[in-house]
Amino acid sequence: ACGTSDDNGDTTGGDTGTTDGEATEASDFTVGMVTDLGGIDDKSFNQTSWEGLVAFGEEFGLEQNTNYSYVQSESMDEFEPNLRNLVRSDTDLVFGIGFLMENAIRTVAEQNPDAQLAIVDMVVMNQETDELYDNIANLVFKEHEGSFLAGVVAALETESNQVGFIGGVESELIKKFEVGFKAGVKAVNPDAEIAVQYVESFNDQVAAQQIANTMYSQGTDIIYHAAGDSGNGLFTEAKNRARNDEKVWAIGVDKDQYEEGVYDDDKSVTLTSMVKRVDIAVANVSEDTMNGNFPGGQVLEYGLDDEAIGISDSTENLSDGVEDEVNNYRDQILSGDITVPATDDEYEEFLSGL
Amino acid sequence: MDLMQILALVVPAAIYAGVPLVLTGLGGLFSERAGIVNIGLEGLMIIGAFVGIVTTLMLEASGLGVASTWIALLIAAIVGAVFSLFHAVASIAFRADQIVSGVALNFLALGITVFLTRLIFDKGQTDYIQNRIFRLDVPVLSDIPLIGPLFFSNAYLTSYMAILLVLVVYYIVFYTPFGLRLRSVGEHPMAADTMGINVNKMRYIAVMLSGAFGALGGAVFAVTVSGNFSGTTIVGQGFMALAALIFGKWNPLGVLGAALFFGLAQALSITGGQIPLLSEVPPVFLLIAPYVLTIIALMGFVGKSAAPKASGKPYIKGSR
Amino acid sequence: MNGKKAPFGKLTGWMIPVIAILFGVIVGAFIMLLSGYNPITAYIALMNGIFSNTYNMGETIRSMTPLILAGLAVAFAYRTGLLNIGVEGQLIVGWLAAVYVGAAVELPMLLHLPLSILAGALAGALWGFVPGLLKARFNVHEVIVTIMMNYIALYVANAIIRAYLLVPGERTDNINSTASLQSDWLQSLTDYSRLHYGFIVAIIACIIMWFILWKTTKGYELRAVGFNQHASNYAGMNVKGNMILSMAISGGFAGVAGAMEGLGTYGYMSILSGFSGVGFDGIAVALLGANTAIGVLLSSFLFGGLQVGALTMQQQAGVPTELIEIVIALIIFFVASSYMIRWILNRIKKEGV
Amino acid sequence: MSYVIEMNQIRKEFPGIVANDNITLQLKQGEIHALLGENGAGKSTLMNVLFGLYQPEKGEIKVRGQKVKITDPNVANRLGIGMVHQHFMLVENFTVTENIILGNEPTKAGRINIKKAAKEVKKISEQYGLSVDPYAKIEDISVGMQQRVEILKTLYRGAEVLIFDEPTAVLTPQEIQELIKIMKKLVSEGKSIILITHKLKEIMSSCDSCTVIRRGKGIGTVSVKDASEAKLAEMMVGREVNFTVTKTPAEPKDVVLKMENVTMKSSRNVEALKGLDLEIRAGEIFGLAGVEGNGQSELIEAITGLRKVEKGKVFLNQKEITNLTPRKVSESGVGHIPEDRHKHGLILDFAIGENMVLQTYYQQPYSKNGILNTQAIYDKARTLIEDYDVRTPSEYTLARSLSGGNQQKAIIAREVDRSPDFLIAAQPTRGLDVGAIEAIHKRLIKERDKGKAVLLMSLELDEILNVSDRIAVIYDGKIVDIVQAAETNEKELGLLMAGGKRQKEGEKST
Ligand SMILES: Nc1ncnc2c1ncn2[C@@H]1O[C@H](COP(=O)(O)OP(=O)(O)OP(=O)(O)O)[C@@H](O)[C@H]1O
Ligand SMILES: Nc1ncnc2c1ncn2[C@@H]1O[C@H](COP(=O)(O)OP(=O)(O)OP(=O)(O)O)[C@@H](O)[C@H]1O
Ligand SMILES: [Mg+2]
Ligand SMILES: [Mg+2]
Repeated sequence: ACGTSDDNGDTTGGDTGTTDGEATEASDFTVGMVTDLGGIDDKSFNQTSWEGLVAFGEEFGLEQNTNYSYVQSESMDEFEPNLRNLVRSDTDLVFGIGFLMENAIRTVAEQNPDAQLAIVDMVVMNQETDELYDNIANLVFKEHEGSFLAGVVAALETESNQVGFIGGVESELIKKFEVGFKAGVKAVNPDAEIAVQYVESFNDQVAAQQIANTMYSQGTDIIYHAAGDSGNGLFTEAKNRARNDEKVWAIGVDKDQYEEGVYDDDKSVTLTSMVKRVDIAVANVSEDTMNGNFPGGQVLEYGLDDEAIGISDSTENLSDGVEDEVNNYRDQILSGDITVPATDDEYEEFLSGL
Repeated sequence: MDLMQILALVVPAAIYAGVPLVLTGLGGLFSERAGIVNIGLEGLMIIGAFVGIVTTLMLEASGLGVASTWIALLIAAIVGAVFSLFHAVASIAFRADQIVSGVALNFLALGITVFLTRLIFDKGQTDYIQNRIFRLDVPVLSDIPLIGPLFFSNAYLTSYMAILLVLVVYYIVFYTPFGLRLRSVGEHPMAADTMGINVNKMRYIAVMLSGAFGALGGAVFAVTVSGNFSGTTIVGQGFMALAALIFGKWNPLGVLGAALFFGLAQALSITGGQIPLLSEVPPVFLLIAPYVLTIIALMGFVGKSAAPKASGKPYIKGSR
Repeated sequence: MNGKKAPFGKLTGWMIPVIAILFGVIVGAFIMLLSGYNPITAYIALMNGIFSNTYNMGETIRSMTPLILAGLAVAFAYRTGLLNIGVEGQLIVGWLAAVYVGAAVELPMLLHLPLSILAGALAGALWGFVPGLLKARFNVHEVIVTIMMNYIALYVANAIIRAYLLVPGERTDNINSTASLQSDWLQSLTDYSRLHYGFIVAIIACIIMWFILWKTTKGYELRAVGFNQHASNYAGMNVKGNMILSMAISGGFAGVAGAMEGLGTYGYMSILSGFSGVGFDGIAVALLGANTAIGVLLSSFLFGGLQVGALTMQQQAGVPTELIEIVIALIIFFVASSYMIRWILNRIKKEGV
Repeated sequence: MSYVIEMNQIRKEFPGIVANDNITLQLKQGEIHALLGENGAGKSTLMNVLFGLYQPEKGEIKVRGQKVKITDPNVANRLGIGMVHQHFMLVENFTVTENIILGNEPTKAGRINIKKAAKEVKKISEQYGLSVDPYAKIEDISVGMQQRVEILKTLYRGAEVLIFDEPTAVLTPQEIQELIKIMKKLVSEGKSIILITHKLKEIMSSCDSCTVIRRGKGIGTVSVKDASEAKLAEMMVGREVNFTVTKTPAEPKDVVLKMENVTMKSSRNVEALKGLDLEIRAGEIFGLAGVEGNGQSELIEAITGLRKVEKGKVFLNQKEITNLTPRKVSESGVGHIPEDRHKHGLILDFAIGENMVLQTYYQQPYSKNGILNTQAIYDKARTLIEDYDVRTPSEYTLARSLSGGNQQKAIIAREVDRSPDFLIAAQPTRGLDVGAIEAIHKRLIKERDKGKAVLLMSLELDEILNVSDRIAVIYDGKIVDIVQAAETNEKELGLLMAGGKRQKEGEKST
């Protein structure tokens, strides 16, 4: 299992530890994932999850579609049948990708006590007993910690002292990005102004672009997004401006979005990206399960420490010294000197403690 | 923010968001003016977006650079015209219910494009194109006070193209023999027939034009806004274009006005979050503002509908 | 006498859809062949996905339920000469209202369940009433208003959930079991499909639609207004009132479709990131079913079956589900082009004789 | 003498019917040639064949001795054949000029040269005395003017042979006179004309020869000089026809309908009734004569509640019915055979049976507690179809597929059967053949004899004079005079309708 959960004592509740199942021969092991509406090429967590499964498969010489496969959901009401179909065809491990799968996975878990299920970005509780399910592994991330580092970068790089955040749909999860980012900015530069706006959609690029346009027009020079597909509107706007020689930046999310920011062939408006290595988590859990250590009933929280969260390796656009400063903050978080807020209330507290 | 700043933000954004609707709305205008209801505009936009992106990608790969996008727009229009034959043949030759055939067109467009995307790219969305149509400040004109920042800064060439096309279409529809015949076919096909006008031929041409314009609208959306294509690139814009057509009373200038109105309301609702006074308003009111405003505006236009009289009805020689 | 009907008479009535389906399937097979899939394997997988076991059948029926109601909504409005593109929005508000009543009220099931469904119907009816009223009062085209009302429904419902009803998971709380259409019995019968009692509601709705249109005086009026407003007015009918009523009833059906999602399939409502598509499918279902109750029932079986079966087709034969969308589009196209099919049938008949 | 047009042995079939069965028609240069036949005899079909809208199965067409194949209207135009259709072929929201040049537009640099076109239209219109405003929209001009536009369309294309399909059915007597003048003028300029009409008087007064067809078959061609109305009618119907309406003198009783100082605007928002007064009694047929557009349609709308009365009052049997809903008016005892049977009279896509209860569907026995009784509805329909001789395959047939005459009979059956105290018959015989007209007139008189009040509105003075007991003349929104039918004549009525005054002969109106 991934060590983090034990180290940080994050494993909440649950009366069980690791389910000690039988180890499976690699060639017999089957694992499947159900994407949410985005599909495996959403340039976001569905895609990285799938990359994790592919990496896992390749490492152990498994075959796609026989040993590992995915099913794309076309609409929300397909989550449950898709999960169930995988379970019914005796898949050893079934991932549900995205917090929207919560209810679907709960239902399937209740109906199939023997299934081995895992969900990304969500902790699924039994609503009557308030306990975790033995047959569900819960994979969550400390996005706020990574976002904090993105905030640090932004605060160090901004020339106008104005930065911005564009969220997809306002929710608990996206709030972690927003709050972590703001905390990072304020930690470095308490005077910086931070504009925040939600698109209210994960796939409305027009609106996102217009929001970015407004923010940039008002002097903001760096914008961080956690808006899924909508985020492409941010890159479009940033590139439009960069081509006209404006000095603006975008910060990517989930994976290294350097490519999305490329313009004039060799330049990119992507300052850095907050990466969330769902692939690592998915591959780890798959491997553990294959080895008979399905982490059912656990909350596996991935953070800075196991490199599942962090900022991207593309550092071309960072100024000198910024990397060092980021590492400095990372160490403070890891050592517990800084506790990164994840909710609005925690953020208020954090600000007053500055 | 002062008013000028707000306008400088909102007006270009309105044009930008409105232009795909303008083009597609013009497409709808051609076919409905000729008596063929076209609820398949959404599907035509989807086809256009898909072809626009895929062609650009292919041309880019062959090293054509910036020209790729413009050629892709042209090809999208041509493919759109051909694809619209589906609707044309069904509703003209096979006398299908035009609403049904339009709905089928929408389904088919989405199915085919996503299916092809999977075949070509082995995933649900295409790669991103490199040569989007980017914004520019028009030299000299953008320095004019007041007007410059509103209409000539941060502008897309495609926007000027769209406005030019509106004028061209207006001229064609109202001042040329082709336009007169087109309208006569939509108002009273039998009268047109007795005047020696080939009703079905006119209708085929009109539907194909609507395919070309509809697809062009979709392609412009793809190459200016989304940069790639997936099943969610076009979601509802075609229906908004249809609304613009009706709102604009089947008149090219009206379509332009209606589409810009939609764009403006939308831009305001987005920018509103950062305009001092409006930012106090709960976001949902800003979100629904474009739609509510449209409804209210329509209520102000009480009066008889200007829909072409024969639209929706197949023309069968000799019947009445 | 009537030169518009071919001499084939009754026979063509049911033959046309069957032939249309056949054509659609055949063209679909060609597309699969061209793109390197084996159509036979694919169609077998598709059939398996619909019929092979009780689970799949349960899922098919479940997915039919909202389609039937959405189809009825479109068909009902169409009968009075109105095109309701607003089913999507009416469904959303119906869903929200049903879930709200389902979660917030405590009552015995006998009252609670009907009350929750009624709440959905009323909310949908309200959403249909507005475009009806605007059409009648201000002559505003119902197509635009219904499109606009869709977006308004989406954003308002999300805002209401977020402001008042939110629980973790971006959704409302679960409804009370007294308002639930879910049934352990049906689920175990169908091997844990999500089949719920909603399909009974949908069938009752079909009967209601048929009854209203063909057996009641109101239905006579609604149909009359749909065909000829001037003559209806001359005959003393309240044209505007009937228009509004028709849109409200239509919206009511759509609202019940939403209630089925809320009380049956999910048991709650999520914040929606976009439209469900059921409303747009409803247009196709209605038109494919010739705007009759029985037609809507059958065509939603076709739709639901194909969509559920497509999942299995994707899993077993690797054919993307989009192919089924293409096949559905082709079927709609061929049904719409029934003139062509009639013509072909007549040719065959002439040759044969 | 040479023929401009020869149609020899033309055969045209429609699914299940032979519309033209070996019909021959020969048109001489410079003549007006009538084409006569009952409704559905095949006249329009034959002319549509000549105009290229239909292709005949058999037969040949010669134009000026040359055998030709007229494959579409363009070919007909090129051969100098123009047609004024039974139902106008005009685009309502186009201008007069646009309608005339459609398909043959003069251009300048790709743009329609509307000025030049309008000048040309003006020129032709003056040449033939067809005055029109080239820039007026069709929807804004009178029916007579619209017809002139139709004629101009053919002349603009240089037609030498003109086909008129029932041009007079929609015209006022004045307009008919004018049209006949125009036709004569055209002929004098060397054109040739085929005229379809049901009105024998028109044939007698304007035509040179007449071809009669019956049920798709040619009966023969006669020279009008040698024929009489009776003979033509007999040729057409196949039996002797009784023209004079036989009726006993009226026995008027109480006032049934009373209008007091009624003022109302028309659909174009101009004052159409200007303080109109009227009284109609039980047991009389009250004719309403007037030139179209003088308020007769509005008068009917005022009574039936179809349009709002601005000032004044309407009473039925002493009870006020001003501005009641159409439903309330109909329930108070008003029946209404509407002017436009397709727009108002029928729901064409309903079965004939359903149409038979259009006002009464909600009453017992057709419905009870909001539930329809289909059995009762169709039983009723069957009876009415039988009683009124509506020719239809069954009561389940859609109204759309009946011929105009039978549609009209169905409406009359429905309205008369309700036995209203007051029956409005607006243009009840428009476009119908003499046989059908005869039957309808008998019905109206029968109602009168039962003691009902009947208001007959018609543009045909013959009809008004023959059927009515008293005749009111409406002019400019007011009743200008009321005369006894037996004591007046066409000339006097024509004068009154044009706004003139009757010479005082002692007594004024009743
Ligand atoms: N488009 C058509 N399709 C099928 N049958 C037709 C069509 N048009 C006419 N008919 C048939 O041909 C016959 C002749 O019709 P036509 O219109 O020529 O009659 P008509 O003599 O002009 O009658 P009217 O005096 O009422 O105008 C009709 O009885 C009808 O049965
Ligand atoms: N498109 C058509 N299809 C079938 N039958 C037709 C068609 N058009 C006309 N008819 C038939 O033509 C016959 C009468 O022709 P027509 O329409 O000329 O009647 P009409 O008495 O002249 O009507 P109107 O009073 O409107 O002139 C009817 O039997 C009708 O069924
Ligand atoms: Mg005729
Ligand atoms: Mg006739």
